[in-house]
Amino acid sequence: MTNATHGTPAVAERVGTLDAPRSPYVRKKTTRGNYELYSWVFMRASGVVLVVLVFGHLFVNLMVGDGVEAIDFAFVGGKWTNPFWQVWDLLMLWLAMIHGTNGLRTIINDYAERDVTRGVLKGLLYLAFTIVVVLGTLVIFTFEPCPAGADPELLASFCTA
Amino acid sequence: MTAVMEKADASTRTGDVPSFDVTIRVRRFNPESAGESGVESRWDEFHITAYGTDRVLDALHKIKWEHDGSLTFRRSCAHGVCGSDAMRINGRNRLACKTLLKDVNPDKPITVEPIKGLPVVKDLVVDMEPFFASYREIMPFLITNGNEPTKERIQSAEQRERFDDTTKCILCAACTSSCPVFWTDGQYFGPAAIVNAHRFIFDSRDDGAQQRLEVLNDKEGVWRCRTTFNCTEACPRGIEVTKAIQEVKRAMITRAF
Amino acid sequence: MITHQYDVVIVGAGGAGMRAALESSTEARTAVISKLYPTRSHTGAAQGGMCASLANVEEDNWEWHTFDTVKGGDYLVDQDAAEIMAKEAIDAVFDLERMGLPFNRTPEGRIDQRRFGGHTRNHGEAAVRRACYAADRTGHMILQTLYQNCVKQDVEFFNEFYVLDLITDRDLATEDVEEGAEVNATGVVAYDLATGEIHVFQAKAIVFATGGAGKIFKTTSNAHTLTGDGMALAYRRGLPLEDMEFFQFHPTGLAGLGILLSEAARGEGGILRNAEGERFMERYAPTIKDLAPRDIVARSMANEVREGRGAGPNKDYVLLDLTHLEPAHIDAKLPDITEFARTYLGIEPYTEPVPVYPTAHYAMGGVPTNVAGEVLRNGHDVVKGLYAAGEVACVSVHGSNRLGTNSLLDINVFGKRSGRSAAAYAKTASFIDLPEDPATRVEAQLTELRERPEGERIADIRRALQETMDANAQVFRTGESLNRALADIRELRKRYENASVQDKGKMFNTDLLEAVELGFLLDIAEVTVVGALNRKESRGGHYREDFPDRDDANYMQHTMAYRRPTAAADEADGHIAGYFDHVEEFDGYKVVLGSKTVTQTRYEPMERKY
Amino acid sequence: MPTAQGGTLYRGREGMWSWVAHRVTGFAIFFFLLVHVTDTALVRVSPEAYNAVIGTYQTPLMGLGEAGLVAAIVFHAFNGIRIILVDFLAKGPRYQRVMLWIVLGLFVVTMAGFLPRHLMNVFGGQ
Ligand SMILES: Cc1cc2nc3c(=O)[nH]c(=O)nc-3n(C[C@H](O)[C@H](O)[C@H](O)COP(=O)(O)OP(=O)(O)OC[C@H]3O[C@@H](n4cnc5c(N)ncnc54)[C@H](O)[C@@H]3O)c2cc1C
Ligand code: HEM
Ligand code: SF4
Ligand code: F3S
Ligand code: FES
Repeated sequence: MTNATHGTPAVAERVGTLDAPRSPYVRKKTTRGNYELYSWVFMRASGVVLVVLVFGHLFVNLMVGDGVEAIDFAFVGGKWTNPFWQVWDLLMLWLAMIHGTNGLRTIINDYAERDVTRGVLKGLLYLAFTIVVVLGTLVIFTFEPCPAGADPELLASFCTA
Repeated sequence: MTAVMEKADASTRTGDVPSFDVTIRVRRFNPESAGESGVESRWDEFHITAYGTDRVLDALHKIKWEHDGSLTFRRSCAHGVCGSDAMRINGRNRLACKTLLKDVNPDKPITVEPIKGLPVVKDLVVDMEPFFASYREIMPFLITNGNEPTKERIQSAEQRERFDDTTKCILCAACTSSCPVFWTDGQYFGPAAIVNAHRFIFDSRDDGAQQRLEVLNDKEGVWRCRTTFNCTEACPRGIEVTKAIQEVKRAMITRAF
Repeated sequence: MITHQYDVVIVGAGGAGMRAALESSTEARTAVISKLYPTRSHTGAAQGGMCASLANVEEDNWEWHTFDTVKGGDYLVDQDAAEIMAKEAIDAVFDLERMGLPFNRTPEGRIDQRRFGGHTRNHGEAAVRRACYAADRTGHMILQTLYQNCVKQDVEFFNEFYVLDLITDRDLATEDVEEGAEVNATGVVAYDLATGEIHVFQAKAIVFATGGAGKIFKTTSNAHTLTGDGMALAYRRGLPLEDMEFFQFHPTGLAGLGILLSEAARGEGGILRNAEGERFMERYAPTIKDLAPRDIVARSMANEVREGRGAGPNKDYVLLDLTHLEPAHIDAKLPDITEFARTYLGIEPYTEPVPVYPTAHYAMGGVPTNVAGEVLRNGHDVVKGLYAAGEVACVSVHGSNRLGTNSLLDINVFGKRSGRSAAAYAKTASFIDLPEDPATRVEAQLTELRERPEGERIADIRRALQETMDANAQVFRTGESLNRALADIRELRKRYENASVQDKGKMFNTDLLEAVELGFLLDIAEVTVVGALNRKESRGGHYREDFPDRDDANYMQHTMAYRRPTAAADEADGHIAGYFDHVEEFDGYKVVLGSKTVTQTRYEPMERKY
Repeated sequence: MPTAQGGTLYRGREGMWSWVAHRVTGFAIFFFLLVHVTDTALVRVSPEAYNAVIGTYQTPLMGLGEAGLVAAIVFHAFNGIRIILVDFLAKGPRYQRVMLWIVLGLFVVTMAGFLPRHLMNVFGGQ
């Protein structure tokens, strides 16, 4: 029915090597339990809340008034004297960090196949998480809007009172 | 019998089946041709003449039967019901026997590669064992408590409809091997296993839902799905795979809370 | 060479093989060897239904079912077997339901049933709803359900292993084994596709369930892998094949492609029309019209085309009209087959009639067995430890024409029976030593094929075979056309001896296996044609234009075809059971045709009218 | 990721690419967050230090970076909502593609509202 135009392939080019065929299959271990379930639910719940928090944050910081131009020590100081913004930023910090860390954990699980690599990367991730969350929390709570001896020019207007 | 293709335009009314030339690029891999740097795979190009109703499988057969007998692929039914010939055609997973050449733009070379994520055995043939192992793990059979009825179990048409979609699965692996998560470390159960679990979890006659949900609650279970929808796009049976996965996820959440 | 030992070895993992495995694996150590992954078997392609007189939707009983089966098979059916099948059908369906098969349901939640060709109420009064179904995926669901239960029972599978030889303790092919003498099946030789390794399986009982042989024809609904392996293996080892001339041509294959559109399309109200739009079946079968048995419908269609009323540019097909059915109804009951029309022909069945033409579908004949599934080596002696079930076998429940839905039933009823018999036999029997070198024949065959440096392509020979079969041994046959086919086949046999394969590798060498399969096809095509030549009458699926009538006086007999070396054959002529005839010697052997009596119990042969 | 050893890129559709984008943006936001919290922490050190660092945010280069970040957050957030809807609405999976177009629409609208103002602040002043 068809006309053979070629007896051998016209073009043959080489590409990379492949895995050994019939590699034995083992699912490494069964790890049942609700951990992944909770983490999945958390990603969604925190996502919803984060939308409000992050957009609110961005809006106030970048859109109201002079936008990014207006951000300076005074601006931040002014915000954190208000417990409302304190709670807001704290919540945002925690949720975003847990959400992001958990997201990165997933990514590491996907692409780092060797147990050692996985361990190292996750160790670094959790370390970064701890440092950032602790630091951020401390800053929000121990923040001193009108530090003594600072140039009053740089401080929020209420400091001069 | 002559091949028949009735087309609306008058030019083909004569009964001549229009033919066209097409180039097929096939990814080859011969496990027995070890070179200096191990076993290599390569691209081969073949030029063949095809007809209007020819499928990619026909093209592969033409290559095997008229050009190069060593081209290796699986196939059986040739009409999309046995699930033998899932492969990657122009970058997407499809069944070769269900993909008409004229539908995949025969003006350009058509690339054909093995499905991803499973070890390649030879040319387009991959080792299906990991795939079936996952399938077996989800207990793909009816589990019932209590006494067997003497006749059939009663099930309403609505209850039957509930899981109809996932009964269509032919275990072709097009979905699992299209899943970016499955490609990563191959540990994910994969959409096909979940589809087959779904088929029983939502069968009103089955009492094993809890056990299956437990299995799929695994770290490598449903939660690894990132809703990329590649599986749904790839499924030759038109199963709404991602939807089935979501339903299983929701069943687990309802169970946990 | 690797050797295994199992109580029971089942060859083939289609419906029949897995149904047998479910029975035997609980009783005896069982291995299932299959050249395909089980779920790839062609049982999965079956669409329409599996019938049983459940009487869920209207009055019905197994006697009517028996009658329909006997009449549908044009009285060449062994009525004891048909009766068993019709009776056990009911449990076979319930068994499957209890295993989890998702049948379609009635409003009351029972298994729904629909009409199918040839199934009637009260001995032919009107069509009856007897086919249990799951949309148009009944075979798919059966295959999946059986596989699922095999997984549940932890059945041992050897997938992508090709069985290439049967081992018996006496070689029937060359020895002249007297009637009544004991012959035992002792094992099989298989080829592992992935590695190219030969495996020998020693077994107390062996069940053949290798399915059909549709690939002897070009236009067929059968899978590429249905190459009649089991039949050919038995035949080569000297066992007879029964009724091979009866091959069913299904009326509604997609024109040009052969892909099947289930009879359910007509069961649900579809109508066949010729180019003039006429519902021509009204002329051929006034009572049940489009739902007449397949042989009649297929012939009527071929006749319409022959007389110039075919549709399409070449006037070479007829039309299956579903356009008067509600799209929602089509979607609910016939989703897959309408999808085939769309995918492969670009036809929208809601609005356009679908081009159809008969397609080679089902081998009524096969390895002769009794109702326990035991394989016969002549009219009455069984081969101990050898069983067969499914399309490979011929219990003769289908006679000269199988009714739709009776095959899915056959594989379940007789699959179960042969699995049980095999396990029971294995419990009492002991292993029989294999010959020194059980794999020599297979090794020699493979080495020869692989090492023949160059020669003709396997595919060319196969294509020529399929073309001559389509042209000369299809719906209409004559002595002349059949002789032409036989001559062609013999010439192709010669060519086959010089063919070579291109792939010389060990791993996954499908080229080599296709060559082996072609050998099987040539054998099966030859017996089919020889049987058809010998049967100078028309009955069921076998229609001789030169002998258009049924001839009960001479041919109310099963054909038993044996292949014998010429010398043995000449001697055998005298005492082969119910000697019919033999065909000319060819290449050192003859096909000798014997006969076997048709078992008749309740129903006297009558003229077959619908 | 959608490349394989030597094979061609998998031609996934909207679903796959939106996931790639979601992952990349999530990843980027996370690292920005690390930096952002650290620099904000400088408010504890001294107003001068903080203002010095925050001052760099006001350079055009950083301004562009910031725009990119906002874009990342906006996409990630809207697409996150889409994912949640896909997860919890029965019809979600069927409309995932439509929802992605809505996400992109909202993204464009939001960015259109934000960018001119932001860029004006970055480049416009003084
Ligand atoms: C398209 C189509 C539709 C049909 N619809 C219906 C219907 O609606 N109702 C009905 O009753 N019947 C129907 N039939 C007929 C019915 O489906 C078949 O006759 C039946 O399924 C055959 O089952 P089986 O188990 O004998 O063989 P199969 O299912 O064909 O299985 C054969 C098995 O044998 C194995 N095998 C073959 N050769 C070898 C070898 N050399 N070594 C090892 N293993 C081997 C294969 O791997 C396979 O597992 C239909 C048939 C077709 C083709
Ligand atoms: C603004 C609102 C946000 C919403 C609505 C949101 C939503 C989501 C959702 C639903 C997921 C889960 C995706 C999945 O399972 O496929 C996710 C993943 C992720 N998110 Fe967020 N997110 C938001 C903010 C953030 C922030 C601020 C960060 C960074 C700290 C972040 C980092 C990530 C990461 C790294 C992932 C993992 C991506 C992956 O696995 O592919 N997200 N997000
Ligand atoms: S769900 Fe679809 S793609 Fe996946 S294995 Fe089943 S049939 Fe194939
Ligand atoms: S492709 Fe994979 S990520 Fe989920 S939606 Fe499908 S399983
Ligand atoms: S060959 Fe059976 S699905 Fe393609």
